[in-house]
Amino acid sequence: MSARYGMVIDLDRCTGCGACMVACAAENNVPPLPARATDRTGLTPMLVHKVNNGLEGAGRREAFIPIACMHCANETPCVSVCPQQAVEVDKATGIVMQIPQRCLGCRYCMTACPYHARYFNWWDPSWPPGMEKTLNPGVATRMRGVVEKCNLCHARLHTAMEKAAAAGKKEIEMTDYIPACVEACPTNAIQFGDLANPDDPASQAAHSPETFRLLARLGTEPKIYYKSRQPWVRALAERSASGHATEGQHV
Amino acid sequence: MKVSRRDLLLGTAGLTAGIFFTPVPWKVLDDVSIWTQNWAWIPQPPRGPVTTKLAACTLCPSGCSLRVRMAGGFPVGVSGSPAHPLTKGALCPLGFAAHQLNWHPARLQEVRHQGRAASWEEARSAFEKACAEGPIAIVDGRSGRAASIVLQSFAAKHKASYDALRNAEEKSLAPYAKWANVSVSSLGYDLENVRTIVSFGAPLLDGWGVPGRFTHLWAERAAGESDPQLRLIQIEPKLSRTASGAWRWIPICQGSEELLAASLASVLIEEHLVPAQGPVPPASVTDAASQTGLTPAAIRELARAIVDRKPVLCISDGESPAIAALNLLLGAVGTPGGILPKSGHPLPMPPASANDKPLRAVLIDSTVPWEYVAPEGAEAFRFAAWDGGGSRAEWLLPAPGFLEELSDLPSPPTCAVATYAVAPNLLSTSAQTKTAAEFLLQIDPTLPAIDQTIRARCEEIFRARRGTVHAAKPASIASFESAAKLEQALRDGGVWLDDPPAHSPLKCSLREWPGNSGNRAPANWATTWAQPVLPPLAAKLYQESSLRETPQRSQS
Amino acid sequence: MNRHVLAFAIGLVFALVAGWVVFPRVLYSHQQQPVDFPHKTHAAKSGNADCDGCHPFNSDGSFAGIPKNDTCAACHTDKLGTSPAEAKLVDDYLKTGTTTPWLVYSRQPANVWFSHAVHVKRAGLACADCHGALGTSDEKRLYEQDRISGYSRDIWGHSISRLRRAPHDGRTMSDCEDCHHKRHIEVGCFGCHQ
Amino acid sequence: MSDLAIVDRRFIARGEERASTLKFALWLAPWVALLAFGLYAAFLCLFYGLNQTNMDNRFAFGLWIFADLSVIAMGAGAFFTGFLVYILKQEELKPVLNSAVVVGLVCYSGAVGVLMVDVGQPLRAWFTFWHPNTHSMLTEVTFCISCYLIVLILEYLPVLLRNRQLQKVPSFLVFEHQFHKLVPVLAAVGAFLSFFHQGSLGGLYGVLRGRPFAFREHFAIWPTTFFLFILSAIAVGPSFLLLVVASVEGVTGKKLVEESVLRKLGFISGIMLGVYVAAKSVDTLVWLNITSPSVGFAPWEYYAYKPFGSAILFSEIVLLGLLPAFLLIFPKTRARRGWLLFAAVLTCGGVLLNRFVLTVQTLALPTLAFDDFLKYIPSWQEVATFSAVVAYGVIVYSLSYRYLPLFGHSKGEDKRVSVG
Repeated sequence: MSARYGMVIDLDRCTGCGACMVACAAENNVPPLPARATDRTGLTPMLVHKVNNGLEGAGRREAFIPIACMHCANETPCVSVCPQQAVEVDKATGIVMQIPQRCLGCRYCMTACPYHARYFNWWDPSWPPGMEKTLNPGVATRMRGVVEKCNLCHARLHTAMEKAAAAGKKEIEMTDYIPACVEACPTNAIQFGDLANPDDPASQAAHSPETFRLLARLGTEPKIYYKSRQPWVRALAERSASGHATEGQHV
Repeated sequence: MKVSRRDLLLGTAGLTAGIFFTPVPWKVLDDVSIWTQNWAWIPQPPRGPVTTKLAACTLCPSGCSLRVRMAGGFPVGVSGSPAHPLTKGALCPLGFAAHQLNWHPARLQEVRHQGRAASWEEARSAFEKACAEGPIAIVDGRSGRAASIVLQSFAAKHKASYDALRNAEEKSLAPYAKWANVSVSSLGYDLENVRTIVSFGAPLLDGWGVPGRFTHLWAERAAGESDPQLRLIQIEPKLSRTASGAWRWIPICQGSEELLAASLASVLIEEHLVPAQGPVPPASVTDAASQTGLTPAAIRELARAIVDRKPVLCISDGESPAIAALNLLLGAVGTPGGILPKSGHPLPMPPASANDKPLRAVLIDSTVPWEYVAPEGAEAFRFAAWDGGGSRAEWLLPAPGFLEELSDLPSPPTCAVATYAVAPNLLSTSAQTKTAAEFLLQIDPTLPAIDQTIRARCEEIFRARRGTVHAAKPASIASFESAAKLEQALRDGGVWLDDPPAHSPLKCSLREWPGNSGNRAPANWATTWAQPVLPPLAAKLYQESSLRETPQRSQS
Repeated sequence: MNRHVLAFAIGLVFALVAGWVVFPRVLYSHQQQPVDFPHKTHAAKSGNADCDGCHPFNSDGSFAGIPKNDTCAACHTDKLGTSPAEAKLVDDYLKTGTTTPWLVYSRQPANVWFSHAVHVKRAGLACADCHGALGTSDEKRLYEQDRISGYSRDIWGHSISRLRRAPHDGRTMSDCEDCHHKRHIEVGCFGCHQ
Repeated sequence: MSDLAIVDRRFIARGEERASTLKFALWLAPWVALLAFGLYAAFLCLFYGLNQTNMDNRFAFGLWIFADLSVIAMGAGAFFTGFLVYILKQEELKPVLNSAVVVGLVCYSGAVGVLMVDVGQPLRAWFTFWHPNTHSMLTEVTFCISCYLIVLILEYLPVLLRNRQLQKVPSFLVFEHQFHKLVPVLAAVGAFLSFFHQGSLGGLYGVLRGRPFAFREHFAIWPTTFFLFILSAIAVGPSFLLLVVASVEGVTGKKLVEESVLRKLGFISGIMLGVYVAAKSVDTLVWLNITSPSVGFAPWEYYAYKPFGSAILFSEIVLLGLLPAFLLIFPKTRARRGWLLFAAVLTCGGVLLNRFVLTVQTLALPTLAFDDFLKYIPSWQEVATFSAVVAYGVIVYSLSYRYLPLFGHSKGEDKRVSVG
């Protein structure tokens, strides 16, 4: 079996509530950071960007673009650059994964990622006293000085695999493997599934003509697909580069 | 023989050469790296099996069902329970990290009197003294709970006044309640059958009402469609999240909503778009135009758009009689797809008794938001699990935290069908914490205890033989053989949902068009939560991303 | 000249001795189990010779691991014999309700995901294939802990050079890899890391 | 004369006259202070983590990587001069060879030092040798630089052993004489290694297909930046060496080498720079017109953000490329010491600018349609750590100059057999 897990995100359905970001952080034991941390030094494996159509007045519209690791399938930029094989595309699942215990923190992969979906642990993780009791058993905490990113809630895949093995099955039930952000979305804007399986609804949605991918022309074949019926959102997301269409919020 | 300097030199050379042929450098190098992978000062998650329990969230009146993953006796993950008939598994962003709240640095650990540590005994005697001297008031942020019954009946017995605060959603229903002379909590919006919603600044897509209820409808019937089944018209000065997701966004000048409502009404009557009934609004389109910043043509166009697809429903942000009057005119009151009275058993709701004499003391339940300011000169007994920055209160009394209190959840505001659920206490409370109800029960043991009330209500529902309990799979009340079984089902996380209302029409009589009320309250979690009490991971939304503007209140 | 060789040789020998003999003794700290537990005796007396009598799988497929107190209490409601070990177990742990702080020889760090279900139920390995004769001997083993890495010595294996190791000795990543290669099983990093 | 001064004298080669001990101490003092300060900053970064810096998730590389790239380029003089002298038999460059070695040693060891502070988990850095990813340019860099550092140390050894006191040890003398036979081999090995890691350093950016500003066409497995970095490195190496020698002459007020040697360095530098600029121009044109547009990035957008306007491209290629190349090649200007030094300075500036653009501008530019052009100002810890490398360089060089025969053979040399 060789799955290719991916997502289709309906940007029209995203209200920018942020539930996916919080659920992701809780599932993956992402620590709350010191007060000095900003949107540039934060740890947000799932990050929702707020964008607008650049107009003022009644014509102005805003939209929200959730961005996690795109799990690029071709020439995966972060994999080839890592000097010590801390990044790898998993053969069985197509998940691009980061092994913090192997990582030496050179951050070369971060410069290589066009989606800025990789995050560096600038601080040692710490929780208010007692809160470590609420950490998710499936996921090891990271240490300072290493890179981390979305791994499609791999811990949940482990649980599903164990369940399947215990039941004597080789394949997992897709209902047992749903990433935290997908589960959390209050409008079901995120479809998750095995893009290699033609019967999978997510795969059908992904390969339908109205989907598009960010920076597709770089040729890295990302496995996170987007769709939107609003022309300006498509135009913005599909256009490769230009800083003009955004609010100066990231600085 | 004498060891020369050169011998030592060569000896050291031999030593250095030799050491590389032993495990020492290699094993140490390896172990040191392993050490960096398991630094002792970095906490690691607990080991051991993970069990899943159903519970309910008590952070707000919505009472969402939770699936709580537990390990080592502590919650390690929270997600919504798809079984819940209203939320369908949705939660607000706070919910997903709520299991960490009990360890929040702002958690109240001990009784505090004027900022100094005190004991429950002192608090109790101080309160009894205040009761004796009187008059006192008891403030409840979420009426209708079993705990509220305790507060109410205590107030009744000890000649105290009982004030039930209302959130913005409930306030928006207040006018109909007044005109029809029913209780606010017995009214709700029949969103499922609406085809056009005119929102006057209500944050429908941003924390309004029950999480997931409207957003699901919107996502299924409206999102991104150029001609949606469900038309959402957002009338709001600024481009809010709701405005962005709306079918039409009508930006108008701050505070001119009610005038616009009036002028819309006059257009509707003038152009015979609705059967003329009730009082005629005084507003003229032209001066409405001047004040709202819209053109007269735009207002007329809007009026036509509103009635293009019926049923239509107007929703105000907070209490607004003018907008309620517009609903009356549109026939959206007491009809499907409008404002409906809950069938089933609206819980008794005494009117907030106004007290003219200056208050001696006021007891504030932990459900009261931190924005509430105790009356001048009254000794405040403030129950709270977390210190939201309101150290103004004389007494800070530590209340149970998340999942630490057995409570029940009557129908959430804006819900048109009665529901009932029980929030079990999955975590044992520390000896230091008490709910306001427990506190009063100790003073007066004759009050109805929480679990008694819960049992009584379950029996009531059981006797009425209406509705369904939504758990793993839904079960009609008829299928339960005893009230005790029903209670157990609810304690295990089931949610009782009444059958759809048999339309008991809502009689609202209105003599003249109401004037501007002006008052309007922001209502979504992003602005009403005092920031120090956000779950640390939810605070990331503000701190580590530019997704949300920090709430104005966070300065306090 | 040969005097120089001698000086060099002395240094060399000194290094070798220190590295091969002294170092391993210094590197590991030695700890006793809280209670001596003779597996063989228990297997015989309790009547369930199979491991999963006391080390079962949970309903969700996860492995229960070291038994909790209630498993012991099932038989040791009160002292059955006269052994001081049992007395300690009953008085200090079962009666007081404090979980017995067993030292786990093959404990892996938090970043490792090892599924017993996958290895036992799917791959059909026997417990002894990895744990050796642990379950069938009454030997009271010391628990040795690496002072630097904090790992149990069983992870690295008892031969400090890792050459000429006993069959079940060693549970490092390369040991896992070797076994997987032998069986032509390909798992990526996240097959075993979490 | 104080005892210290006496000891100090003993180590200075006979017949060489050097500044008084006091004067030398005064010269070193500020550099030592700077070094100590820098080491303190480095300690902060190692102990508290990289939150001490102003780098962030978007600016994952900062001042340090820029410094490393530049310093290593400057150090290229070492391998290239060795290459010229021993392989191409350019004997007249021999006088500056030793100081080339010292410069190289300083630059490379300094760069490695900073790198160890820059990575988040230095104690795990050795994994690169144990689990190398052969596809990564960084692996190539790591291997080559560490090997070449060893080569440099070996090359430095004979120079070190020429110290007056060390020469008293006969076995050292023997060793040094034997070792000399090995030096050409080392030079060859060094040249080989350097070609690769200088190139790979450029490759670091050329392979970033996610960063169309840096991504370049590939020849075989290498992007063009690989070759451009080699060219620019060997172009700037001699210029930097020239500046070092000139400034030493300035500081000591002595004529250390023939003017012809400096001119020769300048000329070589000029030629290589010319080649580099030509190649760079072609590369830039291809990139602007083919590579970048093909992935949907209109090149003008790169230069739409101030202060990184197209002026930066112009100065990189013309002002700091073509111009110095001309000044160095054209005999009349080369003959004038003033012009020679000025041109050398421009050359160094050009390569520095090139490294800056690749490191900083690449990261500052947005890739997604909705993210922004970013600013980054290094924290004092970063600046201090970097300046420690400079201080370290000056100190090592000064000591080497004082106690070792860096320039030509000291008069004391022929007597040395009778000594000791």
